[in-house]
Amino acid sequence: MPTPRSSRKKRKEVFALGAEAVAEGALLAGCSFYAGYPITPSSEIMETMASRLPRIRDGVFLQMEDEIASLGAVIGASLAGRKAMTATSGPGFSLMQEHIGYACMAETPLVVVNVMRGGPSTGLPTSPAQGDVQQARWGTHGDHSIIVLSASDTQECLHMTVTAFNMAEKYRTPVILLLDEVTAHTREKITLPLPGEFEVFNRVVPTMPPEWYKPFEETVRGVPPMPPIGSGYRFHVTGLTHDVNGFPTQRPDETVDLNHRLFRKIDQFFHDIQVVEEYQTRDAEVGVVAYGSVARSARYAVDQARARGIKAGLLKLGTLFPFPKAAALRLLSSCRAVIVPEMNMGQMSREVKRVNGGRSSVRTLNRVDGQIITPSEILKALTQV
Amino acid sequence: MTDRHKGLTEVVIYPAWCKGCGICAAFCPEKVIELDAEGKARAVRQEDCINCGFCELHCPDFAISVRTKEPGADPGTPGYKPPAKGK
Amino acid sequence: MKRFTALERFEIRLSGLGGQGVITLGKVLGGALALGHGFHVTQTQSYGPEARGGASRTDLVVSTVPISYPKAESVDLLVALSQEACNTYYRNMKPRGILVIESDLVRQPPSNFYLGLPFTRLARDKIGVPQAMNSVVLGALTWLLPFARQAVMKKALAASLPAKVLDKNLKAFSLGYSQAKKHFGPPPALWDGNGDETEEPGD
Amino acid sequence: MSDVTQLIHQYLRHNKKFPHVFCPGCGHGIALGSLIRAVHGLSLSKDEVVVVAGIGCSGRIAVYVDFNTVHTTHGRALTFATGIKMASPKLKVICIMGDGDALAIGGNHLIHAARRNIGIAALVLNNNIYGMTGGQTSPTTPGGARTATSPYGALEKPFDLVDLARAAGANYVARGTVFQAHLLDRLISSAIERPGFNLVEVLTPCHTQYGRKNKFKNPVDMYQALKHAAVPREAWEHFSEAERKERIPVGVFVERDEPGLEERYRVMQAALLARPKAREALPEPNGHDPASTKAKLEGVES
Repeated sequence: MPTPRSSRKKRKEVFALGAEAVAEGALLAGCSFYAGYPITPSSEIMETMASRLPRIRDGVFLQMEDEIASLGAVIGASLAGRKAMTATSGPGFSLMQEHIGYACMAETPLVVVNVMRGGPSTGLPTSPAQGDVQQARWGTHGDHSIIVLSASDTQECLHMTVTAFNMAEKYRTPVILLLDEVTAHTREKITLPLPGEFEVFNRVVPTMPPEWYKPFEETVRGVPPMPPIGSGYRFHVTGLTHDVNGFPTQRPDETVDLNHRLFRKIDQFFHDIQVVEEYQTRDAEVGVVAYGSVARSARYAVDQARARGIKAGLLKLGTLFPFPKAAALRLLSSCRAVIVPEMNMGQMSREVKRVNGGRSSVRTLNRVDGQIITPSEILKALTQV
Repeated sequence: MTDRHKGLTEVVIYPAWCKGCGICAAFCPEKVIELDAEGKARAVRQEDCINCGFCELHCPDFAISVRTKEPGADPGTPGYKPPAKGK
Repeated sequence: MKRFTALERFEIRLSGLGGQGVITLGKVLGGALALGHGFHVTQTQSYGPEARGGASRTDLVVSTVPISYPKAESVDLLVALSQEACNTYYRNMKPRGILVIESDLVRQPPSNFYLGLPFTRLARDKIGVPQAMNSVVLGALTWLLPFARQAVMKKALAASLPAKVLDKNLKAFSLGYSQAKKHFGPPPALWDGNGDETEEPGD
Repeated sequence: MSDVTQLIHQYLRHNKKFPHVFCPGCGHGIALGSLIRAVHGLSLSKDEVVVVAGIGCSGRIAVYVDFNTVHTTHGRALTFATGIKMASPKLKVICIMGDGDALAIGGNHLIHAARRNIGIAALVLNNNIYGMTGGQTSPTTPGGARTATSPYGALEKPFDLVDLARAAGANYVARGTVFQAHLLDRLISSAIERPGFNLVEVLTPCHTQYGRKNKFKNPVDMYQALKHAAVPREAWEHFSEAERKERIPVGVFVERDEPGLEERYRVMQAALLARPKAREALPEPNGHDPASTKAKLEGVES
């Protein structure tokens, strides 16, 4: 998590789109490579990067022929030592799944921003939706661990992008940042942090002589150091199940070691990865679990409910996966009912119900008509439980 | 094709790497190589080698090495010097 | 000088046809209120396959406290620059909200209480640049919004324009401001009790 | 002629198991030898060479050489290679693909890499078949050929890779065979050395999956056929239609000298960085320069 430090220098304020804030956050985090393919409603991220990156020393912007190619180029750039990202929306995200899996297997740090749209298929290109939550978690084939984040307002778009890059580099994993059309397309005043104001995590490179370096070796953190291509550490990278040297293997002992380490390197740092915000939850009797732009509506609804004497509270999820179980359990244990409003048929409520274990009554509130969930709808639900 | 004189070279074959495809035997202009009972390439007429290098270039398994005869050139013989490490 | 100490969720919807510069107007107005005036502002827009001539709309929420829900739910100020926009969004207005129309293009206002100016005609005839219509609107809104300051708006407008069209647009802004002053009447009378306003001399 | 194999051994990974996985008589090993000799001949260091490979038999080449090696996904090797080259233009990026890899699933990436003229040496090892998956029809399987998925003969017309790459804008397009190893060395060497996108089609027999189903008794038969079919491009051009039948022209077909994408990007970037105000926080809309506005504004502000 980026931790703001106090500074006397004046921070610059800009009136920017969520999409522009994502680009700004990426640049603050040290991103110097973007490859993408245009798709509504995420194109503004790409356009901003197209304008900014060529004007930064070593900054590379590439428009590729499709989303598969985009993520392929991002992986290549990451292997070559760059902090790299792409952005897309539903259909493009589906195409990227192949390379998300590769990045998990080859432990390639990168950030994919997905401005979700309604689906299935081409769906509702210009309307808000949250249809890709479970795809972000399970979209690629095979068991894998992955980090999925979300942001709900423009300032948070900036911060969460920095966080996404930090986690990607720290854990050598693809990190997916899920936004929705409202979040990406809301123009708001944001404060640009000063250089150095946020913690920026840089990739750990090997410090031993190349002959002794094993690219996929177990370490204390479970994350092996990663040198850029061309730096003297020659090794093999593959999407096949591989041994500690990176060579393909089918030996059961080596296969299980790799798979377990890929899970463990993320699982054992739950406390670091889980970003949540609790609002008015201390004495809450009815709770709301929300993320993305819906969390803004939920916050408004919680305020209105409190004004009417209903003790409502909000758990806003910054991290969607690994699912913030501890925070969810706190809310579920103290509230008689928990509402999960989402712009899908119930993808996150599935996780809330999974950990609930009979503690509370979990209610869903779903919209799949391309419209944002309004505060009044959530308020109504809060007054009815 | 530096040297077309016979008898100046020898054909070294690593049986462990040979898969017995037969390319070397089929295309050797002097029939130096034959496949043995196990199906592996063997240099049966070393003295006829004209150092054309076809077998060495076309062995898909890097199992054939055609070498200029000189003392200590063969692995396992006294004074053998392994080749220098590449860059 | 006008100053506001408290303003909670003032919602503006700008609507019209694609190509009228509605979105640009929203960006400039929103940027000026957020950066120049120091309000919390969210600006959202409807995205669609709208080419020139289609419907276009942008919402602004202005507040002195952080804004949770970024879209307009009940509109305080509706600007309709086309008949269709006026028909579509009139029902989203607050009971005491204000409707501003392009009086040449909205021939059938849905209510008798509205403020109208022929923005396009003003831009074309008085400025000579029909595209500067949205700057005329911005000038008029600056007069109308009790919390908007003319110098700040002008500065924001200038910062958003390429140099070669700057002069005409600043003229268009001033025209809109003076026309609104002449025809709309003083803002405090229009906004009865919306926000705590204190008039200071020297505007 | 001596020392060729000993040289190759220096470039193989000593911690990998040999012989390699390729079937007896597979031409991929010969192509790998050519690649190593080309790299050695250009005096490149192992550290500056990146071999990016796709999926299929050809993809397995990467694991054996002691360079920086990336074994990617099916058809997408060029996309990874593009990212690596743009991120680190000093590297020599060599992309090894098979015919199914480069022309079916990766066909779109191939034409766009050629169109971009990105600085990559692309080697397409064309054995007219999907070898690793069991011998199915590929986009270069000749008409009438029997494969696991064309048991009654292939109906579709095969791609001419040279024509395709030429039309898409590749800087350098050549075709060689694993039977003419010396020529192949030269073609691959040019492809690595030259700027821009350089493609070499390498004809390489697959007896196991293609030959056996198409009346080739053994690998040697296939090499005999290749020897017969391959004629220099210059000679082929003077052939009659009848003479061209069953023959394949080899040699260099396209030699352009246009700068690679990474070079054009560098020039654009240098020009942008030389401009003042290159590091604005956010781009001003409409390409507007705040400095000139300020002067105008001072005149109108009351």
